[in-house]
Amino acid sequence: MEQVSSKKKTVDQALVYIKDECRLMYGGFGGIGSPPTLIEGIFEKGVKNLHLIGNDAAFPEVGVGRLISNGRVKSMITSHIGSNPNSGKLMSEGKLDVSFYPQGTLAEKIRCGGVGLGGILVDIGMDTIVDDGKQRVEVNGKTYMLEPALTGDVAIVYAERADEYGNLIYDKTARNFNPLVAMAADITIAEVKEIVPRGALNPEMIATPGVFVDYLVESKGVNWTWAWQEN
Amino acid sequence: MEQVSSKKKTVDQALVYIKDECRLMYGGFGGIGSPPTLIEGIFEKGVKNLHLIGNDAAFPEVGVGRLISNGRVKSMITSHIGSNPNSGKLMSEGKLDVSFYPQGTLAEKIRCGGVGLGGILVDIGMDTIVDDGKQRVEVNGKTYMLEPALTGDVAIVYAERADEYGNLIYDKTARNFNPLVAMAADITIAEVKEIVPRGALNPEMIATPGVFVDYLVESKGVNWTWAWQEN
Amino acid sequence: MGMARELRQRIARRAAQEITRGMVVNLGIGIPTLVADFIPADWRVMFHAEHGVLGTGPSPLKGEEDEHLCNAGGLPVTVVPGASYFDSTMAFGIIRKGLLDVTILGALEVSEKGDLANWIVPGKLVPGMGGAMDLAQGAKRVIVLMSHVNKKGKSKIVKTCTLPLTARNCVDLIITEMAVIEVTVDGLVLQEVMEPYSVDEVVRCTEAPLIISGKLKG
Amino acid sequence: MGMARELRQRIARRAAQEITRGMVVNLGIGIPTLVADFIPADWRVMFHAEHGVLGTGPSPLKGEEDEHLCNAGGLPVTVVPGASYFDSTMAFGIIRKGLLDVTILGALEVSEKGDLANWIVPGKLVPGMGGAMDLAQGAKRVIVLMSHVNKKGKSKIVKTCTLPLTARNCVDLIITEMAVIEVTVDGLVLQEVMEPYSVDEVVRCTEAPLIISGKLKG
Repeated sequence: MEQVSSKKKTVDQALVYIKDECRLMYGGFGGIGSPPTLIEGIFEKGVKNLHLIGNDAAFPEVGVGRLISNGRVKSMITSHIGSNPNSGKLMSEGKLDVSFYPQGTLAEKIRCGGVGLGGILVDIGMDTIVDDGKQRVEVNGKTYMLEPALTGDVAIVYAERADEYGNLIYDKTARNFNPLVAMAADITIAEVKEIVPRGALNPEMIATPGVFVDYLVESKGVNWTWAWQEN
Repeated sequence: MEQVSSKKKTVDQALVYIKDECRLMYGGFGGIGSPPTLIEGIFEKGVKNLHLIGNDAAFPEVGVGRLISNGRVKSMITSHIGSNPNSGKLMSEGKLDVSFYPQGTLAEKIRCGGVGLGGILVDIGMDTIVDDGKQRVEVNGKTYMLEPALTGDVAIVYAERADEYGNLIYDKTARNFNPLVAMAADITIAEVKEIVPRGALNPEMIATPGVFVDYLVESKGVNWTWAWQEN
Repeated sequence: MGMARELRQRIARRAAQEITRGMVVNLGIGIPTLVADFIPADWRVMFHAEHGVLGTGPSPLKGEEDEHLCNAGGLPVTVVPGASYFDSTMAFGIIRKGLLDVTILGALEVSEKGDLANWIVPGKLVPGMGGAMDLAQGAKRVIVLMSHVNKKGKSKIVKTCTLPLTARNCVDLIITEMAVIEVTVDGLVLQEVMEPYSVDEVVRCTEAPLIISGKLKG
Repeated sequence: MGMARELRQRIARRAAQEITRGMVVNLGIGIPTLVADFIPADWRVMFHAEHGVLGTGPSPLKGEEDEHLCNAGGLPVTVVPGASYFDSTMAFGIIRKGLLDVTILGALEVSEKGDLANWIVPGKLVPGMGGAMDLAQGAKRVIVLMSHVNKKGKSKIVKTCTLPLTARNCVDLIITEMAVIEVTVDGLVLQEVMEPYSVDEVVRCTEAPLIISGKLKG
């Protein structure tokens, strides 16, 4: 792949890859570390019937919550939707199909897709609802559930800094699922606070090597209000 | 676990945990990133019948190579022994039992043990020698080999800097298998160039959280000659 | 939970007594979050959060919040010296490897065998399990903080859970506004009774049979 | 391989023509390592090494070596702007995910179907596969650099490999001191003949049948 020129794109250029029915992976935990400018762009573009893969449904107007609240999402593979009541409502109305996984299992399934493995064996949730219909595998006398790898069409991530090769550094707890989804989709778009030249990042600090990143978009910052800011 | 006091130990104190027949995991790639002071200590202490788990056999007098060359190793789970002719000799004489895995598979098997998973599904080496007798699992119409997790009794790692909680930062290509084995054993001993107080490391740079590390030992530096230094 | 602030604080204060110096602890949302307030900073307890931090500290001053540094409930926190950041696979690797000394969680039901139900009320509340299954199954010790009875006055400590489980045989200790109950192989042992309740009142409000600890009889 | 320096250089120089600007490339030990010398720095080719670096650069000056910064063969290197360090799982994640544009490897045998044998001679040489299986199976394009015949004068380009395989159907291009041969669905296509050899000589030294490319006939 030609990776010499800068991967920097405008939001519109990057959004070309996100279409109706897209299997869209996203970083973020309760909206922390979700890419606000790309999500705003997806919303404005009118993309619909999205299949989201990521940790949670955030809050009604925070992170991917806004896409869910506005009926743009057809299905979710996730661990938690409790902080966005619209998700539960749409789910009970049959308008949103939700598949739940224990959070650690979801993270590993996505990583698996990102590093080219077929799946993992895990015992979290054995003999509970999440065990229904799962393939079981025995290893050294212990039984595990088989969890296949997850991949997506496009991953959107938020990073604090990128160089022009696409190397990414995250900020504090905004890292969460970002490095995982960044590896697991066919196309990875990183929204970044600051894009610097090659060589300007400490190579020891890079969490996502640039080879995983296809396009870089400059962030306009968060356009929502956090729950803790509301009083 | 009581983790308030410093984890700093003398080499002798740390070596108490490494006994004959120990399943010993180690970091390092051709000796780069292997802990020289701990290996010297194991050698001097006379530990024998070790079961090594790590990437390679290094060179005859470099890294774990010295332990192998001196007949202290009973078995190895590894990916490569070609740079240490003593390993091949001992193996063909029936004095060293070697199990080979593709390097990426070995790394993932160790990580698996480190993060409490049962195994992975991988297709590297399908229909070759390494496929012999492996359990096969089908996922979404594709066949994989099942590779169980690997764990050890003790892991020895080399890090550039640690704080007193045991948080570790590695240096360049000396990172390699170190963060993986650091997670995968019952006891992890880190040999470190520099031990600093809590709070002195950038928390974004920490590759191994201190919770995985039991003991810290100060490094006396490499006591071998690298191949490239020999002319 | 709609419990009075005073009662919530009391439960949290009691739970804090289960923590010792240097432990690695994960606090769930709700009453468990309050536990941190009762643990001295010089104990160097390392608080773990699922989204990738080990070593969170007190809330920041108003105006000094960092939107990228929050606890698992989404509220701003700080970090202590020795903290580290990592991605979610590492956060859950720490949990599954068994390196959490204690996790403190809320619950909808706990059975006499220590089964935990805390994530779903089918047909009503389906928030998803988040990290609850990983925590309940992975932590060395699971402490549940909850109201003793539900809004309808029914015991939440039951013979058998009626709600879908989070994990089996995982709970070690239950702390409510009425009592401290230990889960043992012999069954539930009533270890402490909170003011102003009596042993009889606790037994009456508890569906599961309780073994009365010797120290309460004497 | 015991091949003259001049020949090794020639093979490496030819292999470098297969690399284009910005590619992600992993070079094996031996002749493949030499390929880097023939690729201009301003092409910004990113060299990948299995032990955790993407973006290695030229050898350092004598006396400026860093014992923690070596290539997979253990020889000191430098890094270029845009390089990153990571652990071995990430290094192999990049390989298995199919993000290596090209890997250039040595070989003991290559079959007409592109099967590769390059890690073991049972009973004689058992060094282990290292990263060879991951690279051969994972890279988008596999180029083999080797001597055309072995020490006994026997063709290393064979109908069927006699040695245990590294991976099946993985080789795309073979470059030797005699020829450049492409592996296609129709079989091996002789694309170029090196000075001073003739097409006939190459065919005679090759066990597997060769299709002669049109451009060599004309």
